[in-house]
Amino acid sequence: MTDLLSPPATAADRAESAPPALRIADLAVEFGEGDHATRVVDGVTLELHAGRTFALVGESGSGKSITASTVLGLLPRDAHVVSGSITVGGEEIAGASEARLRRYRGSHVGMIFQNPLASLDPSFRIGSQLREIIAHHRPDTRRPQQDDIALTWLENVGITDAERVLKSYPHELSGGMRQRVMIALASLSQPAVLIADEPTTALDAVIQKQILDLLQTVVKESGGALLIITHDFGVVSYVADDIAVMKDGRIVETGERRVVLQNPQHDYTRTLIAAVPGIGARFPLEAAGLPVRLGAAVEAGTDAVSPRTAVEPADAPPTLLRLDGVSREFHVGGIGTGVTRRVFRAVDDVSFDVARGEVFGLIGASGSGKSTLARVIGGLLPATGGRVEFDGVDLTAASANRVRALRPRFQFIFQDASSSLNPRIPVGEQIARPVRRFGKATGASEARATVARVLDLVGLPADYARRYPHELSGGQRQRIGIARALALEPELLILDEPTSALDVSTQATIINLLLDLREQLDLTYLFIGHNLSIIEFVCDRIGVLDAGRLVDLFPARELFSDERDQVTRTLLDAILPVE
Amino acid sequence: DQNGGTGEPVAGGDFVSALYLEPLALDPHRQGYWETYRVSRNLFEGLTKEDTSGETDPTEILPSLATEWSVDDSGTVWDFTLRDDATFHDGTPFDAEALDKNVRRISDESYEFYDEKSAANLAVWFGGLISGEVVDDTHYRFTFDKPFLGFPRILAQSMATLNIGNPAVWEEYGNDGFAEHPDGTGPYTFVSRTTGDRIVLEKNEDYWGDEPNLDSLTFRIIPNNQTRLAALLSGEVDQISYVQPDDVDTLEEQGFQVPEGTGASLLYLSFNFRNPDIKDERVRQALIHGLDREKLTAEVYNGYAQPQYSFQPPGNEAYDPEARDFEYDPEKAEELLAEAGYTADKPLSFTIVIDVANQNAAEWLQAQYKEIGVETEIVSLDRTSYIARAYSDAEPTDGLTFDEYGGSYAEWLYQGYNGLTAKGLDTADFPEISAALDAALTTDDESQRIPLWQAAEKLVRENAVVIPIANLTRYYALSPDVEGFVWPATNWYDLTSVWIDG
Amino acid sequence: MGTLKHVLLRLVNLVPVLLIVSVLTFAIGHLTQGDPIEAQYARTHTPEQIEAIRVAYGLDLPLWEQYLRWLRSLFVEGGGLSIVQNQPVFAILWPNFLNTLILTAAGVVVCAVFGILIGTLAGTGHGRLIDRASMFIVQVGSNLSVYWFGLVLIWIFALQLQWLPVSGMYSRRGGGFGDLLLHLILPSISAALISMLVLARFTRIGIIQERQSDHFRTFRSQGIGPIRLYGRHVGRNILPPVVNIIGLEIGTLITGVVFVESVFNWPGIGTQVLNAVNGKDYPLIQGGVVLVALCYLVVNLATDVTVDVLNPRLKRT
Amino acid sequence: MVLQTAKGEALTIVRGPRARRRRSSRRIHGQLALAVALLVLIVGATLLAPWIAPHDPLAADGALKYLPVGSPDHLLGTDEQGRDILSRLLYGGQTSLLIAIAAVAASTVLGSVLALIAGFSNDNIAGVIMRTIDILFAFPVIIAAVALAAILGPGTTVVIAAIVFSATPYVARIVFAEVKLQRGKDYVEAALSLGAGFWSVLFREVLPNVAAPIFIYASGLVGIMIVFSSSLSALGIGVQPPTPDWGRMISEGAKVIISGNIVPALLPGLVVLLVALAFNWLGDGLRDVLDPHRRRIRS
Ligand SMILES: Nc1ncnc2c1ncn2[C@@H]1O[C@H](COP(=O)(O)OP(=O)(O)OP(=O)(O)O)[C@@H](O)[C@H]1O
Ligand SMILES: Nc1ncnc2c1ncn2[C@@H]1O[C@H](COP(=O)(O)OP(=O)(O)OP(=O)(O)O)[C@@H](O)[C@H]1O
Ligand SMILES: [Mg+2]
Ligand SMILES: [Mg+2]
Ligand code: NI
Repeated sequence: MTDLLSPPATAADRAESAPPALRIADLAVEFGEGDHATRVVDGVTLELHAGRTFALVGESGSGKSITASTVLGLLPRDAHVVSGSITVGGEEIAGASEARLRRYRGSHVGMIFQNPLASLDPSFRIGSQLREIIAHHRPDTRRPQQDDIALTWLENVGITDAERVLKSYPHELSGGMRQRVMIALASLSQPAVLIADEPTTALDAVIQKQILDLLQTVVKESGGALLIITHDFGVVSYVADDIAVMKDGRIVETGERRVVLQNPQHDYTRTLIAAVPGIGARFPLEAAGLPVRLGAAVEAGTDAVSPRTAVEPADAPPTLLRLDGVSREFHVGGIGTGVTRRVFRAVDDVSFDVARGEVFGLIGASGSGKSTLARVIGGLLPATGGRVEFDGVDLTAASANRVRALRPRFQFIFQDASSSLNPRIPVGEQIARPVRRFGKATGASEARATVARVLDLVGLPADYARRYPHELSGGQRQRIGIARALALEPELLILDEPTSALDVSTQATIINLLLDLREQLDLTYLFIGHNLSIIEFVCDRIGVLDAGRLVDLFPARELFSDERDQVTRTLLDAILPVE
Repeated sequence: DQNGGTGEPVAGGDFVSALYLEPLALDPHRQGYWETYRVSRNLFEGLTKEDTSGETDPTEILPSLATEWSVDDSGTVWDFTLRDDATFHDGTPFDAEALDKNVRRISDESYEFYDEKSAANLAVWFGGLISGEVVDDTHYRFTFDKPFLGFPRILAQSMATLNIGNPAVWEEYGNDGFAEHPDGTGPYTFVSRTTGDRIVLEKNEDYWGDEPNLDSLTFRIIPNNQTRLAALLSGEVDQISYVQPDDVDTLEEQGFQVPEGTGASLLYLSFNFRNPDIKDERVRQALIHGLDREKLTAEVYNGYAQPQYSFQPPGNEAYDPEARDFEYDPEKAEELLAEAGYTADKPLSFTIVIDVANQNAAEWLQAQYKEIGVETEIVSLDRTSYIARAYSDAEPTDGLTFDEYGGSYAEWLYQGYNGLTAKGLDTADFPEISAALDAALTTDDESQRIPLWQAAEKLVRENAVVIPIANLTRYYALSPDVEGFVWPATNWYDLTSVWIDG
Repeated sequence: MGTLKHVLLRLVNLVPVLLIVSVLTFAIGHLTQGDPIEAQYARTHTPEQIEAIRVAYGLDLPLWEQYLRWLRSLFVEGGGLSIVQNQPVFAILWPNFLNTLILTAAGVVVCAVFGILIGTLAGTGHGRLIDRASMFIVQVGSNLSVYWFGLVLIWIFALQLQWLPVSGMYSRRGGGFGDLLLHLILPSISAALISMLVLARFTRIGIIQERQSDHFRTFRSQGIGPIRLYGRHVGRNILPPVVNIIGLEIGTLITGVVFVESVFNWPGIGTQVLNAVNGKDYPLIQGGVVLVALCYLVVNLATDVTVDVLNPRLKRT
Repeated sequence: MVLQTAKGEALTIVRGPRARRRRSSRRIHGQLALAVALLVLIVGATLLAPWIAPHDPLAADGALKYLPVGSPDHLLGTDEQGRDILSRLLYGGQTSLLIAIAAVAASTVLGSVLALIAGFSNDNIAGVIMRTIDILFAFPVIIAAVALAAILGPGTTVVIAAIVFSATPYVARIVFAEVKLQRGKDYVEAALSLGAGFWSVLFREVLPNVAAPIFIYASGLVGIMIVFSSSLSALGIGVQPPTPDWGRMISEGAKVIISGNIVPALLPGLVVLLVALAFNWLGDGLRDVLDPHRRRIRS
């Protein structure tokens, strides 16, 4: 292991003296076999050194996650390593036996998986799962000690009511909480190499920062290295020392962060960097009378429409969506759960209007009730109080058939794209079904054409229609979700963190697409997100939720105004600037 | 010597017999089925009994609880002298008073323990009882409304007859409770019963007659033929009843005893008189002519059965081994059918209804009748549905059903013939049979009794109202070390003389 | 609703369910042809005499009256008198019922132990020889006729090898727990055969699915060894379906053990009911069905509740 | 410092798991092919029985009982009535296969539909459905079978009805458990938000997700149910004689096992086993076909 006390050496020195903490060389991974084989990782080589943080960025679906899971021999069943070498602390572990790999797992190399929601065992309380891991790595500890360690680590990842969380089952926690538990679980053994696959996508800015600090502390303390896979250039700027850019299974560019970011060599890297939204990026564009679009897409020149200001109508647009004192309560606890039964208010008396053609942003800390509110609006969860009016119709009171008839007019894009897709149906069919159901396409071929068109809109090739959800990367699934909603050409689109799983260039494409569509079709969006730059960029007005209540509501322009609520300001302060 | 026994009887030992049917209630007046009687005769006795030593065929009637009996000239008044040394298992002596309570239980509605169920069961023979009187402690008199010369033999039967139970028991436990505490005068006393499993009896130390050899008798109920066989082969039981013809060779090869004999029983085919085709006597005759019973017994029963031509079974006091109905003659059969108007284009056709146990025979029969141009269809049913269909709900297309029964008493003919009425036989269609049966049943001339029954049987035969087919000749199997077992010409056997060697 | 309330509701539900079962049994028994008196007397008695016996047994009453009489007898007269045996139905059935429970319990043990064992071997060795071999055994086994299989077992183990007894629960001079166990071996294996293999299949599939799950991967990525992975995580997560299948199989064992009882002459309720069916002994059939149904329903309820309790996610609305 | 791709460096070639997997995948296809081939062969042979059977399946000859397998004129020997076992097997398949397939199909469809509806209805409807199923379940099979025989009259329909009666609740409970697992899933919610109606969610969204277990279960039932029909035959509720039928052959053959004549029951048992195996493989194969995880992307 690297000696913490030794003075920082140059990269070249290190390469000669100590073996790298992790070294992947010429790795190739394929899915399937024979003629059907698809190579998803191709000749990837990278090296992690103690005390440094390595960021792996790149296109969604470029093979980042696959590369990461190869390290510990945790590839999906139908994938296999074709060739390559993987050394940890100088020892070769590619092709090692399970028993040998097991000695490295967790203790030498820790891994935080991309989809944290299903990564905890649903049958055990959090406390029990954490204790198991603690006991495994530190067999000398007794239960009270283990509880202490678990509590400490939950607090480390910013969970305030750690006592309760320890007693909860995974499904009783919000997505962000589960992600943080997963981070605690993987970090508490303080491995020499920590691989974090998009560890903060589901988190708000405040927690995100805290987590990133934590991850770095962990590897610093263990004298190890951090490999972070991310789409967020704010994150890259904040933590990374080195960076590699992946596309189509290959590393197209790599080097020290500053060098690569400031002087990108490869075209793709340049496109990527151009697509990064910075805070306040919108206003110069507006001022210059340019269409409000992100990065590369602007250069490519969407033949879009006139500047945005032109579309803004003079008089107040009609209201499309009206929320009036909406509340949603959950019963939690009860017999058999070990927790006393109580009522929990996830959404508390929220009222606001959204005008036709408007983009309404909804932000707030993780667990503040954004998704719940969105689901209430989308008619997926009945409200326990208040009214939701869509185009004058009270959805909370309307009959099921009435609501169904309205369905094509308001659509929902789920936060967790993976589970909202039917695993047994090809994605194309999943897009086509509602299209045919609501008569948006008459024949089968017309439906196929629609599918191809919307896939193209979200930047996926038409033949992906035949794939099943599990054959897609996280970002690709997210895009299918978007395509499926768009295909219905709804008037109101509720987007629950639609781009958090996407790389910045794809994100840019999607955002620009949404903006184009809005202008062409006069769509209305309710946009939920954590990424404040994106929110500011696309939204006209922004609402801030805190513990289920709407605490702030303002035009996007006034994001930094002094009148902002304390909650909003905390979020703003945590924004990670992009270099 | 069919028992292969040479040594002297040995006292002691526990004997296990496997029955193929669950016996009914152990109540002397409510019993039915031979398997019940094979158990209960060890507990209860009648006034008379049949000779089970195998020496006589038909069996002789011997004294049991009565030492002698006589009938008056009218044939209606029977006097019995009772033994004075018999006691019930609980120690109460058997006397005319006890007998009287037995009689009143089944015939006297004024008796507190008059039992409707028993009365109905015994009505066949005791319906004509006018009175039963206690003459003195050891003498008892029955008076019937008509001459009833067959009475002593009827008294030695298993069901619908008057075996003697201990009145103290039903007076204490009630009529329904008797079966839980069966108590009689027999050589064994009741120990326990688990329905579906076993009945255990043990030696009655105070038995009035010859002391039995065996200490205890266990009757296990093993309805599955294969399991029963396996239980014998493995030594779990010493004896089984209802040996399957297919298993005889196996048993003998392994040294088990499968004594040869003829019980007083008969397999027969009953006609369904509700079928208009069958009503035609020529059709019935043709169906008898068309049946080769030699071949049937050889092929279906592996030769372990005797062809039967008379409705009185072997072992019956009125059985005539020479009796023949219509001999096997397929041409004659075809002729008769042609006469009755059946041709190759329009053949006689009907259904053979069987319960699942007789499938082989039915299939054989189907092939046989095909040879005389008769088309048959087989309907094979579970037992319940079979009984329902065979006895009360016959379809008009049903032709034949399989039955098995018989008794050693001549009066069986009357019962058997009555049984046919359940199949639509109208006794009015055969007045001369009814007359002949009546004459035999109520004759007051002892010397004419058997000839009269035989004459009646001849009429039954000639009118072709039933087709007797076979009598099984291998019915019981015993393990090699059982000695002294005799298969008499009746449907049960006596265990008091049996012993286990070694 | 909470779990407790739920259990209570289900318990209350038992009443109408049992009532329907009883009406059905009664209706089926009485609406189909034939009756016990005929079965017993048809060959010896004239129709008039038979009718007289029927009256003596109360079989001439209107159906509804017979039903009500019977319903009452369930509570006050031990299920009424068996027509054939002339004894209170439950007095006859109770010992048989206990015997069936003994056989069922043994069957469940065999089923659970071997089913889970085979399923685990196959599931953990998924795709390997052991998987294929176990699944082949499962497929062969589940397609054997219990009847045939039982007889073959008898032929081999009782007759040829003479290791085990053929039939019943006790030997001649029987008694003793060891004797009972010996008698239980063959019947319980036969009884459990199919259930065991069903369980093996589900266990296997459960394990395979769990192995592909994200949380399995999580703990694997932490270096947790296979014993803990399977023993704790996979085990706990497949527990609900396994319990569900076991419960289901207990139910089928209770209601369907009749063929095994017949082959091994196990004096259980199945044989008893079959006998009653053959003799059309209504009170006995009805009593048997009600007893078996009650037992099944209780097992079923217990299974459902257990599965619910095992599922931390379950929140009823 | 990160190295660029350095080809030819200590490369570890990992082969083991891949080779195994490839074999297993080929095995799956082989298995499916074998299953189909077997079924075609068996079904074909039974359909062609009138032409290819060497003897009349009903022709009994008392002189030729229990001929051993391999006898010159009777390849598979003769049964307890001296009938040719091979011919009986050939003819017997017609009834047995019809019964098993029809009954299993009916109970699978019925059970699955009930379970799907129960799984996605409100508590009351689900309660009624599941309690009805409990009633069917709680009823001892033989009683039901005897009653059905009494109501419908003996014959093939009773066997089918009895199988449906006993298998439907079983299928329903198993499918219900599967459906319950699907109930809370997000894709169901997504489908609802895309305007899918109740039936559409049930049959177009949920059904594909429970189809695999249903297939496996149903295919496993085929053999079990032929065997079950043999138990019914032993009770006298079954295919009517003289029609040959595998179930009846097994139950009749079982009557002579203890006396050492194992063949007459063994042969039909083996044929049923073969059919059952073929259906099992077919079920597994279908499962694999249905399982997107096993599908290869056609590029
Ligand atoms: N089971 C599978 N079968 C076939 N292809 C797969 C499978 N799983 C993933 N892939 C493909 O492998 C490629 C790499 O996937 P991977 O998950 O590594 O992407 P990623 O770089 O992590 O993307 P994202 O940023 O969207 O998470 C993708 O193109 C994906 O479609
Ligand atoms: N079905 C449920 N039962 C009980 N509590 C729930 C349920 N669904 C959500 N909650 C709780 O409601 C609160 C709000 O959850 P919600 O998913 O709306 O948060 P969010 O703002 O979308 O968070 P994130 O940014 O992490 O997605 C959380 O505390 C969560 O634990
Ligand atoms: Mg990824
Ligand atoms: Mg959310
Ligand atoms: Ni509740």
